[in-house]
Amino acid sequence: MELIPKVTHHYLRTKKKFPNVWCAGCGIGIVMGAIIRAIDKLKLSRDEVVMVSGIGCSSRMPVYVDFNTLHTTHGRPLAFATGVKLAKPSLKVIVITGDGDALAIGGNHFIHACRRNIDLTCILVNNQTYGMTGGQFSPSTPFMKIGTTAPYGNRERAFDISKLAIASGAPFVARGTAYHVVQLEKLVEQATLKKGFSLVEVISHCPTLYGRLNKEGDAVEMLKWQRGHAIPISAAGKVPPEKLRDKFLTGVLWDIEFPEYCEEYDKVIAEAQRRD
Amino acid sequence: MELIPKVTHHYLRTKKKFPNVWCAGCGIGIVMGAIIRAIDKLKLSRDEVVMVSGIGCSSRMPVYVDFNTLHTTHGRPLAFATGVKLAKPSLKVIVITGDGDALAIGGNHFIHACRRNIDLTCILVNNQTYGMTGGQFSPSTPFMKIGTTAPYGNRERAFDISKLAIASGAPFVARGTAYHVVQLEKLVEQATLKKGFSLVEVISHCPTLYGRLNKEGDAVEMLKWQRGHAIPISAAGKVPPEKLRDKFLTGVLWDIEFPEYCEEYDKVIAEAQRRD
Amino acid sequence: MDKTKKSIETDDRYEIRLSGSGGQGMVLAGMILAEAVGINDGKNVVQTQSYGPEARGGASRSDVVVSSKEIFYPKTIKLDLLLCLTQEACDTYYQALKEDGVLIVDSGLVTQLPAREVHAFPFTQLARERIGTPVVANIIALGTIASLTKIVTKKGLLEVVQRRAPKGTEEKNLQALEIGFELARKKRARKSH
Amino acid sequence: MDKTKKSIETDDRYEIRLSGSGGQGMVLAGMILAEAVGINDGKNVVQTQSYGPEARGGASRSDVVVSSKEIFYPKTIKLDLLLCLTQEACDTYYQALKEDGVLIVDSGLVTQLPAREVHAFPFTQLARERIGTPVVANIIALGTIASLTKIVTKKGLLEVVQRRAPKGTEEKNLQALEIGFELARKKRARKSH
Amino acid sequence: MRTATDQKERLLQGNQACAEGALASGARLFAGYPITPSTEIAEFLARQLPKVGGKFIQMEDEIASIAAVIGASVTGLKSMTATSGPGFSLMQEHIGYAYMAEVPCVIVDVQRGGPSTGLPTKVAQSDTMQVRWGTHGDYYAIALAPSSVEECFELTIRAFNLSEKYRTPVIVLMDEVVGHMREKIKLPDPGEIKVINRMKPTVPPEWYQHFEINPHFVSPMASFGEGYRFNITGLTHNPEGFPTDRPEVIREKLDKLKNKICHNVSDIVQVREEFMEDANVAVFAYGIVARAAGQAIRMAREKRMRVGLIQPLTIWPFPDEYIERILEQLDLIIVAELNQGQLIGEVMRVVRGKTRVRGLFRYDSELITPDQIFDKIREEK
Amino acid sequence: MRTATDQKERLLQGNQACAEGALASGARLFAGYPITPSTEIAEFLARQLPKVGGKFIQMEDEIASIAAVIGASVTGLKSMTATSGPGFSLMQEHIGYAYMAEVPCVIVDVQRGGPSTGLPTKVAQSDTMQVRWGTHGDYYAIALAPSSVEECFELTIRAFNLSEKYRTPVIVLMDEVVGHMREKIKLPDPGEIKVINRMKPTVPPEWYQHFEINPHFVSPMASFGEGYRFNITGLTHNPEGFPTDRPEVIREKLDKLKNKICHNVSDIVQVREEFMEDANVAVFAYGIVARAAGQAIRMAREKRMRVGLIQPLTIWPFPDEYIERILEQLDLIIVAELNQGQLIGEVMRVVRGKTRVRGLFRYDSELITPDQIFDKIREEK
Amino acid sequence: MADEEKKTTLTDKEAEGQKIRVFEAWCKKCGICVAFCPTGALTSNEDGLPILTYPEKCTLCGMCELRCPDFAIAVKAKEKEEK
Amino acid sequence: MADEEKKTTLTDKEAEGQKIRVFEAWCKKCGICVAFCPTGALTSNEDGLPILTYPEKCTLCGMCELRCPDFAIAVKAKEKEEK
Ligand SMILES: Cc1ncc(C[n+]2csc(CCOP(=O)(O)OP(=O)(O)O)c2C)c(N)n1
Ligand SMILES: Cc1ncc(C[n+]2csc(CCOP(=O)(O)OP(=O)(O)O)c2C)c(N)n1
Ligand code: SF4
Ligand code: SF4
Ligand code: SF4
Ligand code: SF4
Ligand code: SF4
Ligand code: SF4
Ligand SMILES: [Mg+2]
Ligand SMILES: [Mg+2]
Repeated sequence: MELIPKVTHHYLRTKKKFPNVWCAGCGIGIVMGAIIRAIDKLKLSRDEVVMVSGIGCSSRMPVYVDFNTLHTTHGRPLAFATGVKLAKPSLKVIVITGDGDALAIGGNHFIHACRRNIDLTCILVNNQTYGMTGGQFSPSTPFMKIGTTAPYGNRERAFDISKLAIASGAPFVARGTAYHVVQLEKLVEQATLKKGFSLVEVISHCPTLYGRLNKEGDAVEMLKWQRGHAIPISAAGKVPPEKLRDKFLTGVLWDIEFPEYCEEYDKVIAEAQRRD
Repeated sequence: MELIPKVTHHYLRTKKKFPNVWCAGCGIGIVMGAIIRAIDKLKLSRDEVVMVSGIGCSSRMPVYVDFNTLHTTHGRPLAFATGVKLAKPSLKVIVITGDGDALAIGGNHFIHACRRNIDLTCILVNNQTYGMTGGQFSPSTPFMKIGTTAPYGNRERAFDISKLAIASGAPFVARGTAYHVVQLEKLVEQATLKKGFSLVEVISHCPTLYGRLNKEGDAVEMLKWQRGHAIPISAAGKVPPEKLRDKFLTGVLWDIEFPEYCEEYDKVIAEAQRRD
Repeated sequence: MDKTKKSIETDDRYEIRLSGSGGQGMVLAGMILAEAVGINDGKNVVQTQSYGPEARGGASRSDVVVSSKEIFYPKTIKLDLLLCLTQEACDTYYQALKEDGVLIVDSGLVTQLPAREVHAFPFTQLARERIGTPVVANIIALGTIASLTKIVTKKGLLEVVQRRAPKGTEEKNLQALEIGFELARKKRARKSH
Repeated sequence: MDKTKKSIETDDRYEIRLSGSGGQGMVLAGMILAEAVGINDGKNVVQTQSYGPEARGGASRSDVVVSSKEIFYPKTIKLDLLLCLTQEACDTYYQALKEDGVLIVDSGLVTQLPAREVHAFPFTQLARERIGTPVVANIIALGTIASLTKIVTKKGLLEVVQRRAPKGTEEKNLQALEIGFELARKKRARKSH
Repeated sequence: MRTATDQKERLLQGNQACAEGALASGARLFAGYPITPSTEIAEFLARQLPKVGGKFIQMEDEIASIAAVIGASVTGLKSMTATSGPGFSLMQEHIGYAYMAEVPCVIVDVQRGGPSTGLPTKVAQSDTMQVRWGTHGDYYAIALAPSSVEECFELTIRAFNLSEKYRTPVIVLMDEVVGHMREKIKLPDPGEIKVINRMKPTVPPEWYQHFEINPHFVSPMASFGEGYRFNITGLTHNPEGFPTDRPEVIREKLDKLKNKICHNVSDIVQVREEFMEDANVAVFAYGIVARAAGQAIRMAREKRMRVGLIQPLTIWPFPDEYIERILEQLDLIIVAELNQGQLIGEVMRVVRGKTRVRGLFRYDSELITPDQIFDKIREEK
Repeated sequence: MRTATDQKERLLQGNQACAEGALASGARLFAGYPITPSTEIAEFLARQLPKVGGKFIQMEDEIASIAAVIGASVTGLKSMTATSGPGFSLMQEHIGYAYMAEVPCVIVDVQRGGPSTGLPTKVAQSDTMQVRWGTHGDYYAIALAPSSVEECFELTIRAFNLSEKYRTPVIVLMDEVVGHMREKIKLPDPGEIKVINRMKPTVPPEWYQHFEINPHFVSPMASFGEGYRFNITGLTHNPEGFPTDRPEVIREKLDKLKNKICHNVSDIVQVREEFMEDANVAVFAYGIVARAAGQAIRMAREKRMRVGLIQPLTIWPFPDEYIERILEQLDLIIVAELNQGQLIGEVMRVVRGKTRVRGLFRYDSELITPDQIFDKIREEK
Repeated sequence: MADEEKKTTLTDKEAEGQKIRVFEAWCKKCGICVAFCPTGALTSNEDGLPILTYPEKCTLCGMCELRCPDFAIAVKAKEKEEK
Repeated sequence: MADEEKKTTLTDKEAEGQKIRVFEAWCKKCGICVAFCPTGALTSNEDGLPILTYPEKCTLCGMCELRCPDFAIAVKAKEKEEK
């Protein structure tokens, strides 16, 4: 057997689709690898996986993987995915979205998917910018960072995405990074196993735009930044608060139980038919 | 001088507009009275107040009051209000919205207005239903309650609206009830004074639809329920946790400082002109 | 191109309007009347209603067009029968009534009567006094209509009220209907005196 | 109905394509060329570019149409000059070149040359070796174009590069331009031998 | 309230008949957001769908509603939504997605007065042109317009059938009066109803192309989770469903979208006509206005005027061919609409000056009456 | 990168010229959401607006963008947004609100391939009809279409002027090539530019009606915070701005929306023509296609063919009158469009069979070339 | 103008000297004022209209006015009373 | 089919016996694999392409493969090595 990346290539639509469109060093490809490996580990059949995405660099992912793939409109993949899941609850529905896709135009679907608690696994690639359209600031761009539409520094605050998801009702919320790829794979695995809505926010990097505009260096530099700023939640207690200030926590941030929508709806069906 | 409601009538567009459209006992009119009295107390000139609303029973309020009034589309008053405020930051912009308006179709504008921290005062009349369209369940209808589109009981969870606002970045969040009308007036006053985005969630009642569908009695009964279930946040510490379970907190729930958007934008202007 | 209808005759329409305010059950009454006329009595029928600019409150009306032929235009044009449970409804709609049309009003609520023949009965008062709730005033009025005119059979109305009444309220509604039947009988009697 | 133009003559177009891949600065080169030709040399000019289906990466091209008359159609039809900084660009676009058109390639990156006269220079290598960064290969190529053809004046290019170069990079860019001017001079010299 | 299932004839609202039609067609998912005057469709299906194992979901807005409908349809369920003008406007981007991705689904627009919030409880026909041109880009719409409770039922079934047959969204264009009025209707037994389901692929998954180009312009459609692992996108794509920028592939795709409608107009277009054999004047009217026209032409016939009714049951594609055919015999076409003049432009386009075309427009929230039409006939003749 | 302000002539992109036009018209608020190929307009204004004390805001989506634009306009700022097909579709509900509430504002649609996400970086003209019919309800649109960088500048100014003059949204309908191409342009001195501002009320606040009915169909417009305390709503309203259900008031309102456009077509409609004096063949083309047509007609003239160009600078209202006037002299009109045939329907409607109308449509992401038009002329003549 | 309006709508000689006044045209008979009057001074008549049956109990606390959703009940200002 | 695909794209006799293989056609020369190789076994050539310059240092840890955004580098399976 020839030497190929052990797991991932079996899931790729290699025919004509590669090399992928992403810029050199972009984190999205790393995230894609982690997702594939998690699915492989879970021994899910490719036929039972549906990957749904919106529009954005990150949302280009479905094109490359050999699942049932649905590349939708900007901001709305969770709404499409809700229809997919309702129609066939036995399918594993994984939603790939970006910070712009999920939180700018798609913010409403995001909070409602959390609230409704329908069994979707949402992987949000947070590169702090609109990559696809050329580096405008996004709802996760930090205060005073530069975007092409914030030439004098962004005056809006970034969402704390995970906090927003928890407040909206999501029962499983995790955060990983493109750098911590082994941990990421595990988080995706856990999220996929979770019955109910699960979010994995992945801190990723866009060297071409965000990195360049904010002078944060190339992909390697940006990955080093991730390495230096991620604090595993397990270790958070041991870190002095002042050291936590500009850092972010990774790992499973929230994991509770709440009735899943499709299962609840089965009860509606039972009740309706009982009354009939 | 004849005997008329002391303050409110001076602010009403009495000509042809009364009696108002709301059903007998509906809480919206009570909320409107509290808002008017708060504005009167603040000695704001009617010319400098803009009241913006969406679509819904609650959003009918602007028609009745003699301010600058903008009755917009369903779910979007905060977005319209953002334009109003940006254009003339000296105006006091008060947004009236419903649980459906602000949280269903308008959820995205809601979380972004919180995040952006633009100086708007948002009064959200939470009657746990879509009143205007006839009693469908809303994103704040509790689990298993009845709506015309949830004849077998609502299987979705309600948002904790105030929690969502805080997680989205709102610096001032308060909760009141239609019953506690004196407190409500004060909360509206505080919210209006706050520099930045402020939310007052008002627990109100829709006897005609929600009350009837859920057998919760008439307006008087529903007001009694509010009286029995509101716990002032100041008293929350003294109440044993098991008694808090089905209750809700009232008062100022959150009050922090964060740079307001219009003021920040003035800095952008200064910076741009400096660089020029 | 598949569905061609050939009858030239226009319909022998009978147009009814039930009018009042939001909570008086005019739409429900219209539905019951239409179902009785259409399904039980076997005539053609179209029921429509008019919503105010507001979802609730304000005037409420429900129109029923009855014909033995096909009904084309579904709305009323000139009324054969008008029921008014509020003064406002009476003031607004009474011009739409044909010269020889039948006007029925709630005598307790409509006090300024137009200068024409009027059948006035205290529907709401009777509902309150004899059934214990004003909400069945609409059903009493339906009974009166059945008894004053030939447009709907009592049997039809009885069947529909039985079928449509929410569980547990059948008795009250049937009672109300009977009061309505009775009322007009008395009135007719009085008139023949 | 207010703006009527009367000239019948079609324009004496000269069509240029600068092609390469994403990071090679073809769009910027096109803008500089167009500005030099249009603003500094005073000719008419239209610059367009083609974006791939993806926002980034992949082929990149920038077209410049020059004329002393009014330019109607803004895109190139048949090229008078083609610059290719990648093999892929050369393969894709070389058919669009007129028979007597000028083909200029980066000799380090375009190795399989079409069977026709080609001006090949190691732009990228020179940029790396003599300026220390490959990013100015585009500017060297512009210099070469100015020197090989009469379509743009050196003066014009110099002025625009001076004006447009990001602060702190003026020196490097002017140096690159000079290298370009030089290159073609040598080549011409060689040819005349 | 119990439904009178024991009886054959029932008194149903147009909205309810539409919902019954959906159930009869096999629709098993409704995703929607309430809006007057369409809400009864949602309310009825919220109650009825679970009884047949189907699903109702109230989404956060109209954009999400049509998204969920599309998601469910590509996963194999017949799906629908219902709305009115403001919601229909919000759905435009996703309706375009459904055209592009060739997703069968049914969208009901119960028209009310516009523009904007307009007149939520009043009748209008002013979304007529929007149905054809509301989303960006080139596309070809199918829209059916009932004028009675019975037609609400029948045309909803037909909408699902056309949608499945041609893999395209189909609009049911109702109006406030049609949606809210109650009439008698005899619902057929399920066995009597012709239900069309999307064509399924017969090739093995490796050969399957979700957007195959074939002479019928309609590609067989596998659902997610059936072993075909294809890609769907709103980007312009090749037959396999992957984004393309090749001009010839782009053209082929857009031609397919056009041709599957335009080459099948004779299957799709239905016109109901009355007294047209010898008519020299025609009233052209759809939906609720056709009801007034039906009465008006009878009034005219009683006066021995040779007037007929053209009622397009299919609004889009526009019945060009029918009008061209009937043109010769006509001196006058009166186009009656509850708007400021929309379909009249289409009629004029087709008529090309060969016959007089006159409009009768009403947009003040009231219906056009039989008398108005009759007077217009007299006046223009 | 410094701008070459020291020079008179500049090389600008169409998008940038559009933004410069906005600044020159006095636009002081831009609210938008990025989308290819319009994004440069936002990026340019994000940098430039604060320099003149104006404001740029990036909203959470297109729906919010146009809402903020409307909010700012009623508060007195000249405001605009820019987008492309998908965003334009999302804006439809609020564009309808702006028509209903008579709010001046400018919306730029830089067209790309559709439907749906389509071809984000490729040229098309397939939103042409959407501009006219995209939102629900009856309304009358103004849309201007530039074909050069210079026209991008001029027509954006004209868009603001018409918008202010008629209290109505105005669409600038560009396309990817016009938006992205660079040409020389001499920006006039501010003093040379004719800027129109909305008419202000002259009556005292007690007499003021925000939606006054008057013979001009345009009501003077007070802004929020100026002492006039009026109500604005998307519900159909009376002259005071309060919701109404009175048929005659409703009709009056909708007539006003119609008449302020339809009674002023001669002021609004501009057609650029070339060689039409003696032409018996006309090429009808707008935007970037007019550029190819300009070349093609010159090719034809060189061959002594009497061909002219009709380039509508105003797409909506459609130049009915111009076409009717020129009709007599023409044997043939060739309508060239980057879509599957949209404006040709309008041309046919107006021509009413009096002249041959032929279409030349391209929708494969490439431009129509001068040769194609020339060949079509030869072929059809 | 607004003032003229109020006069025509609200002026009523009969109200003079009263502690409470109800505007029948606006009152929807919801019963809220009666239910939550702290002193029980108000009762409803058979139509549901509030009546100040026990004026002596009324403390002019104003709660009925504050809670009325229809601006249909007014309480005399306390100061005036004290004068 | 997918397997055929892989063969045509990836089979390479030269890779046999190597610990690491780079697919030049897919590699974008981002340098991530090199920068984060825990043992420094990899270096970049002048074009930026990763080269296993010190095969003896390579522990087959797999991190280069896991972090490559382009699926352009493969590490021999450890088990195989051990065989
Ligand atoms: C309705 C609509 N609006 C705007 C766009 C343009 N658009 C495409 S992707 C994108 C932002 C993507 O940002 P994000 O989701 O963070 O993805 P990234 O590219 O950063 O991975 C935008 C604004 C669009 N395609 N559709
Ligand atoms: C785009 C759009 N969708 C739907 C509607 C219909 N609609 C009007 S109000 C409303 C719900 C209002 O609920 P809420 O905001 O809670 O107000 P309430 O009536 O309960 O005070 C809905 C769904 C609309 N007007 N516009
Ligand atoms: S633009 Fe940024 S996010 Fe998009 S592919 Fe390039 S690096 Fe990745
Ligand atoms: S329906 Fe409910 S919310 Fe609306 S006015 Fe009536 S009681 Fe109030
Ligand atoms: S609270 Fe107001 S509306 Fe209700 S009964 Fe009392 S006075 Fe009347
Ligand atoms: S003022 Fe106070 S005490 Fe007097 S009637 Fe009103 S609520 Fe009762
Ligand atoms: S990480 Fe992958 S793409 Fe980057 S240099 Fe290494 S092999 Fe090449
Ligand atoms: S497998 Fe590990 S040690 Fe070997 S080259 Fe890759 S990263 Fe370095
Ligand atoms: Mg992003
Ligand atoms: Mg509500």
